[in-house]
Amino acid sequence: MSDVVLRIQDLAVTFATDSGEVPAVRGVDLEVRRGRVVALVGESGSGKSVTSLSVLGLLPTTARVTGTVELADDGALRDVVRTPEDQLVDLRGRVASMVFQEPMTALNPTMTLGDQIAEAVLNHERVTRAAARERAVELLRSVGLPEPERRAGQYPHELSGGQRQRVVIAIALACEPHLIVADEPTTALDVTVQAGILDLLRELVAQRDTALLLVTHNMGVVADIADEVAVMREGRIVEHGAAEQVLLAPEHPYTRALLDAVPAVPPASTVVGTVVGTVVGEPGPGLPAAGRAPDGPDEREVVLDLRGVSLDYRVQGRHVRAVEGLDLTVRAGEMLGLVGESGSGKSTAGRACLGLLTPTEGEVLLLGTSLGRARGRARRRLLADVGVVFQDPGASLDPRTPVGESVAEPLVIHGRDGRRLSAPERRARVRELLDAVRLPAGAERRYPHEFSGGQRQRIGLARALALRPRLLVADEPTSALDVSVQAEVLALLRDLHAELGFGCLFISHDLGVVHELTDRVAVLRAGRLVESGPTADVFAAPHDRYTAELLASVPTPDPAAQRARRAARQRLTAGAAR
Amino acid sequence: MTTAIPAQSATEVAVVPPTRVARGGFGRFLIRRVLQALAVILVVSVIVFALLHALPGGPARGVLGQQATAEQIAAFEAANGLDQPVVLQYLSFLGRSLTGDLGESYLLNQSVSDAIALRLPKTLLLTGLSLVVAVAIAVPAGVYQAVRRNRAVDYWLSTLAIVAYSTPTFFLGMLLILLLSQTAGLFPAAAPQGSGVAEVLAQPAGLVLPVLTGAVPIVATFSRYMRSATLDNLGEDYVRTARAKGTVYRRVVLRHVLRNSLTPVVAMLGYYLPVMFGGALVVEQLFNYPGMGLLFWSAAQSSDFPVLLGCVLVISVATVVGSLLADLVQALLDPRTRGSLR
Amino acid sequence: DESAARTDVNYALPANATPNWIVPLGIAGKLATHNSAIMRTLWEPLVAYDGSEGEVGRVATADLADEITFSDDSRTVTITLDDRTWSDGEPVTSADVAFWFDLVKANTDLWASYSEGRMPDNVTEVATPDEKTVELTFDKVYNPEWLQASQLTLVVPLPSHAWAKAADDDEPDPALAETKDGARAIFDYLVTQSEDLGTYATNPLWQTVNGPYTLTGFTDAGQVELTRNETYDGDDAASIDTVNLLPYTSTDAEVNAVRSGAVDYGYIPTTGLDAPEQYEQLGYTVEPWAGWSITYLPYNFNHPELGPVYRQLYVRQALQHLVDQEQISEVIWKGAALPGYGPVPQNPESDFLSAEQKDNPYPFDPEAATALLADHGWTPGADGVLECTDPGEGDDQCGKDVEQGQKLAITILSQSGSAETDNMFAEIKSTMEQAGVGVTIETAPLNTVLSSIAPCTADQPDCDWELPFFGTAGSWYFGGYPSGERVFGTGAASNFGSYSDETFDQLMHDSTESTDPSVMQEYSRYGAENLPVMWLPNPVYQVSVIKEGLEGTTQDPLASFHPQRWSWAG
Amino acid sequence: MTGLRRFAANRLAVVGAVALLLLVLFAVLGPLVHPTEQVTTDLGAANLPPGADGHPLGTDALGYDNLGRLMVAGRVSLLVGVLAGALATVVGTLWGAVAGYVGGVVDAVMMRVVDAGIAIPAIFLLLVLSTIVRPTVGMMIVVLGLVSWLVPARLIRAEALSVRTRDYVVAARAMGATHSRTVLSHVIPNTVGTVVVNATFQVADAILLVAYISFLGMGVQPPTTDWGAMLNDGISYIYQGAWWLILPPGLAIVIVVCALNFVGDGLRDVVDVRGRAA
Ligand SMILES: Nc1ncnc2c1ncn2[C@@H]1O[C@H](COP(=O)(O)OP(=O)(O)OP(=O)(O)O)[C@@H](O)[C@H]1O
Ligand SMILES: Nc1ncnc2c1ncn2[C@@H]1O[C@H](COP(=O)(O)OP(=O)(O)OP(=O)(O)O)[C@@H](O)[C@H]1O
Ligand SMILES: [Mg+2]
Ligand SMILES: [Mg+2]
Ligand code: NI
Repeated sequence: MSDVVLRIQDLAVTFATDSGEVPAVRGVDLEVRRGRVVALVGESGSGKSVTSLSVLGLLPTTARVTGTVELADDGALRDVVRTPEDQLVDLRGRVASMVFQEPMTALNPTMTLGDQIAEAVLNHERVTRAAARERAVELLRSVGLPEPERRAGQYPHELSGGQRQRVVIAIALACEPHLIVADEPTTALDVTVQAGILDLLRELVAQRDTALLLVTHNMGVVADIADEVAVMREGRIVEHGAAEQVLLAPEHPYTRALLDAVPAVPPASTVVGTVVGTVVGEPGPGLPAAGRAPDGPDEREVVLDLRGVSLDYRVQGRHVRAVEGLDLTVRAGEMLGLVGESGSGKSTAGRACLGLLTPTEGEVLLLGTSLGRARGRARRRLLADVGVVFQDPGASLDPRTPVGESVAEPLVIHGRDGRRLSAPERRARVRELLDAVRLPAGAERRYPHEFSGGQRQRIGLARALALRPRLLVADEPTSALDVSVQAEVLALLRDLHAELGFGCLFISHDLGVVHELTDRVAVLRAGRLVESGPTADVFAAPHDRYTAELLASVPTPDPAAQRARRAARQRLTAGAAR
Repeated sequence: MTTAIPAQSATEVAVVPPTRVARGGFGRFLIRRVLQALAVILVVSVIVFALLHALPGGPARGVLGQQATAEQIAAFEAANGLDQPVVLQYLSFLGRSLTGDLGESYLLNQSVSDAIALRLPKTLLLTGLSLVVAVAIAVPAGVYQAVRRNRAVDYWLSTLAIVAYSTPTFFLGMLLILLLSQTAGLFPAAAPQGSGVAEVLAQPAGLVLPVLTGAVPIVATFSRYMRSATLDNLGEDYVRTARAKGTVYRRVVLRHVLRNSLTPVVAMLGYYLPVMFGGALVVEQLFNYPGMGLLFWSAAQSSDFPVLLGCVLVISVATVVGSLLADLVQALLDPRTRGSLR
Repeated sequence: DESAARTDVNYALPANATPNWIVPLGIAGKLATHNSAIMRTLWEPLVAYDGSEGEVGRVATADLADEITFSDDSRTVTITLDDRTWSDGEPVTSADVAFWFDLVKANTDLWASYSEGRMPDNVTEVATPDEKTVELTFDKVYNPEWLQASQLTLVVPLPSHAWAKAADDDEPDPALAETKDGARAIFDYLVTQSEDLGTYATNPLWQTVNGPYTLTGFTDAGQVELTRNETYDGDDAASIDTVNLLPYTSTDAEVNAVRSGAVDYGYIPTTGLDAPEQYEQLGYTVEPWAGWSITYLPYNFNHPELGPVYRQLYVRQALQHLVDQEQISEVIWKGAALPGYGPVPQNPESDFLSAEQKDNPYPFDPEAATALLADHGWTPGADGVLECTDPGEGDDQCGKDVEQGQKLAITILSQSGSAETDNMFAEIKSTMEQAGVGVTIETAPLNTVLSSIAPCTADQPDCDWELPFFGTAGSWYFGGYPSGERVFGTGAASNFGSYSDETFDQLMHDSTESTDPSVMQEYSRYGAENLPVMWLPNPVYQVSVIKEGLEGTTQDPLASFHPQRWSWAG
Repeated sequence: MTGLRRFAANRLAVVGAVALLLLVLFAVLGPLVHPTEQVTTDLGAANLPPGADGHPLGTDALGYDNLGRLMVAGRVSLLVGVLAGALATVVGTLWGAVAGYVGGVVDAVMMRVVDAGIAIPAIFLLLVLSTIVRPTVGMMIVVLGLVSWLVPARLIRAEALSVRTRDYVVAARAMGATHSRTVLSHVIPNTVGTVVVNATFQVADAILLVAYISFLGMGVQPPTTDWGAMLNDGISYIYQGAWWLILPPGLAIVIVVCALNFVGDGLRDVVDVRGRAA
């Protein structure tokens, strides 16, 4: 018996849409063998998801599929493309199963977890309901959920994202399939949670000798787990080989470009600084001051100063604290990175700096003036010196306004140097800005939906810079972008920063990006500042275990280095457990 | 995407989905929702009070009737403090309404609350039956359409639903009477008479046409809600998960999608209540069914204001309470809120 | 034949006529014919006067009086009673008659049939020489026919032995009624009980009857069930066991019921007269039910602006010339209304009708109308509506009190709910506007119309109505003797438009006191020529459909129904 | 795809638009092609069957040509429908946009008012109102508009609430834009789609409501008429097989309401495309 569990040959998928046929996959060949982990990487839209969906015959009805996708079933190879739906049902879950990206929505909200897992068992095995439920509990235990009996009776909303993803994996494992297809199983999760899920997948695959086809765009994840890598581009596989080889010695220029765009990850430190615990506030006493002027006090103007800021949200009449006693300063020309897990309050803090939220306690000083005390015109004048870039480049531009007008909006609101601009002046300035972010002529008359994600983010940047702000608040400006696009945008940001010298609050959960870009970093956890200081110092020698864990959880695209990091992280968590 | 299939209809737009229970916990949700309902009832009472004052001759004539003499009116105004400031008048009106004193019908020799109490059950019976029939048709139809979306069946059913929606109830009722009663002689054209629900139920044949007429517009509306709710759910990720574990499509639809699509539609029913009462008015008039709609209609024919305003008040309160209940039921059906009850 | 086996009849009450009164002492707003028809099946009147036998006259079988003897000087009348018992076995006595007089005399402010100087004011003494004899003495000499048809018919002997109390738990005491306070308390008690619709079929008060039926069912929706009175010992016994009176809120609903066979005796819209076959095929006979009535539009002679205009006879003549009664009757009412030109009902013809009224002094003639108005100083204004351009009292001028620039634009306030009525006024509006008379038509429910047209004077605030219409089923039904003192007499309660004419008053006065038919004819002529109101076609009470086999359904021109006469053939 | 092409791709929407256009032409220009007397009655020519005497659809009880009557009735139905719909849309949009944008207590109070209005069935309110005011065409427009603005208000408010939290609105606020600027240049333009789509449904519903009022006998006064009133007048002829008095106005109502619904659905397709990648 051959140990091939999946063989894709000359797969092509085309979608019928309003605007005609859209080719998504244009001839893919791929083999996955028992016990192997094959990673499918590539940029957004390259056809990774379509390929993975075709393995289980789950493509929408608008897809036209040619070629063969064969799954090994008891020695025989069954071609999914030509198998009718009623027989496919028998293959799904038993021969091959699937894990999807969004753990928050992948589970039926009105069905207990136990039932959802048991259903997978009952779909393929003649067992009693009770037996199936027992199996469900077993499975929950095996994916590392504590108290599996209790969990089985719970509903998805009672679990965290990482826990839900574990349940989804349990469902995928229910009938011990030969192959698990996982489409970006960790992308929606925090790095620390991601690391846990990857560990789980690695163990399960090893234990059960199951094959794993892992779709991802994260080279670090690949290095962490994959045996083989297939690189996709525009519907084709451009390079395929052993992970070490592809990652360390890529042959195809596209692969090289991809890898180059990955920001360098800070080294993982297993050593937690001398003080184990939290250090709140400004850099610790024993550390040198941050920034370009390591020697002597920093004389640059403070553009943003948060003093003991606490922020509350009103949820159903109750106050929920999102940020607690936060102190931050950003000086002119400085880039401060704000990192932390999802929900730690990064964006909330950013909103306070923009005057969108009023602190419950403490004060926000913009250019030395309290934002809270400024009213009306004075407040707006203050805000004229702040630019903002949001995460979702699509959502932050008014879909009904041509981008030229969007970029010109700050000019219309504030004028320039205290006077209104005439229309031609404004047009000239818009052109200048669009040139600066390298957008082609004529772009100003087009609408946001006519641009790509990266282009839109550059438009957002142009708008943020229209008034030559002294402070730029950027909330995850690149996290929705592909690595290569991200690299472009970051490079642009760096250039503009160097040229214009604004202070920048750079919010991100990507430690690599923060590491590359920022001068100083502040680490948030559950709304509290746990650590801050010069980026290099903090990353090299974190004082707080949380920071260290965060750092160790970031996968690096070098397989050997990644193994080392993993070990370091495991030591850390083990230490924490002790 | 461009298909000839209308994704939603006028009626769908007409109703904005009910508030979702936020994570604040069920208790809070309950309190907030009840307070909200009370506020709405308060506003309704203000509107009714305003209408009472807008009557030619003011509330005195409205309550005493057109035949009242000037002396009677003066006496009434003095007795009921109509010479007092409007706010005080409103408060006493509110107090009276709260104790169930909606005034006297001058046509029926009955207190308005008695008149309504006698007829409301029958209207509830008629609307209830129409609703049951309608839901029994609309839910499967909507699900079926969603599963067969963009096929010919879907197309025709959707078109049919719009046509049904666009046909005035009275026109539809007339056509039904003409076809099923007069021409085919299958069912009587008049609804069962009688004072009690039991008597009405004893003549089921007479209920067929009124129930059918009342049900058609509900089917038209709710099959479309159901279709779009099902479509939304079919697009959810959990459906993909269920399919990926090898669940038969039929079961995916019936076990997973149906339930999740049904809950919002159930809540929508609450918001649809006023429309159903409006429909009942026409149906009762057409089939001479002795319910609240007919009471209202004859009161309008004879300017029996106490009855008119009493009906408006009662129906509005019923509607508010109905949508409150629908919201609560929906919240209870949803494990996401039920969880916070524990 | 299935009808042979039947012992019940379903009778459709007029649209929107929900029975809401039971005690045979009418108060305002409760006088509807269907209410009194139901009462009459439960309590026989002292003198029955109706058209149940084809022509309007006394129906001795249906009343409690045996002999009615007027004294030679016509001042007193002696009535002997039939030998009858109440349903509880007690005899019907002269005390029961006196009881009625006691109650009504003490409550003239509430009793709705009251008209000053008439019953009971005109009765100076009620004597009861024995159990079965009543002697009434009048304040002056009256036309006995009028007395019998319009006054004695109002008297309904009531069961004093059961009703003479002021609270549920009281022991009945006929003596109580003899004091004014007592009579008021009893009246008040009976009225309160009668207001409680829910107890009609159960309240013991209403179980004490002497008529051919008892009331055994009454739903809140107004559906009434009458059951044959087993203890009835009069000459008018019922043949049908159960009579169901069904209320309908619209003609359409009623017609649907007729067509499905749920109604044995119902009605159809006048349009049905176009094709009676369709009902005949369903086993019905179609019979228009003509009423002993007249139909008209009162002019409000006291309207602040138009009152002076309406007071001009030539204006009323011109307007009357513009009403095409023949066409309206024939086309719009499909023959279910007959032209009426004066104050005496024209159908069936009677001795009371004058040749002048019969010949229509003001036939449809727009040119005559235009000429009349033009001759009196009315010329069309910019908007085509006539304006008075020659005020003054001369023969060729607008007339007394009509001001320069006054427009001839009238407003008709019509009762809503009838297609025929709507169409009639649409037609009148159209013809009048062609002649330069502006017409606005407003509609309102009948109740609203009736309650907004109280007789008034120009300086009163609510006197701005002009021409109200409440005659979709006839404006005024006569009790028998068609004298018009209650409608046209100066100051009469139902003389809404405040018409006042000495000659006419005198004629009406004479007609109630004299037995000479020429007096009525003179009255008929004068009313036709002087137009106290605008005469309109007189619609039938309804177009009835009656199941074949249902007999004894002679339709009473007084618009009452007498189920005790009905029977199934075979 | 452009909006027009997207609309054109929805076949029913095109059918609806064409039907609507034809009906409007029929009502507005029809009398030029088929001139009839619609003010003065002619009892001599009443109740004629179709085809008689140059009356393609016969005449009614007053001798009005039925086809011509259908045209003038259409003018009233359409006029009242469109104006009442427009009034409801304007009032509702303003109310909803203010409530949604301002939020907080203002929103809560404003929305309770809307909830209360919605809880009172429109027909009930209309019947009460029509016993108070005289039903002229103008009055009808105002009254219908005033009972129909609630639904658009809710919709626009929901829309405004969500638009308010979009990043581009947040960005504008962060830039220091004033409230009025934010509402006028971002919030309202981004709810326009909903407004326009809803307006078509609003008109359709208003036309239905006009018909209901007339059916319940509280409509406009003759010789003015609308399709609902014609239908109501025709009902008594239902058993005489006088289909020409019943079906034409009945179908006219059904067709115009359907057409508006179809057009609304088509517009929704057009509106939806914005903001989405082409
Ligand atoms: N249902 C569909 N209809 C039409 N086009 C589709 C459909 N699904 C995918 N496509 C197109 O197919 C191409 C490949 O999409 P696919 O989802 O496989 O990309 P991906 O590599 O998974 O990207 P990402 O990293 O963003 O998930 C894209 O151009 C996409 O627009
Ligand atoms: N509008 C809101 N209303 C109520 N709570 C909110 C709101 N926005 C955020 N929160 C809560 O405040 C906390 C901090 O959220 P915030 O968005 O600042 O996190 P974050 O660090 O930016 O996370 P992410 O990396 O996921 O963007 C979270 O617990 C979140 O649930
Ligand atoms: Mg993908
Ligand atoms: Mg965030
Ligand atoms: Ni397209």
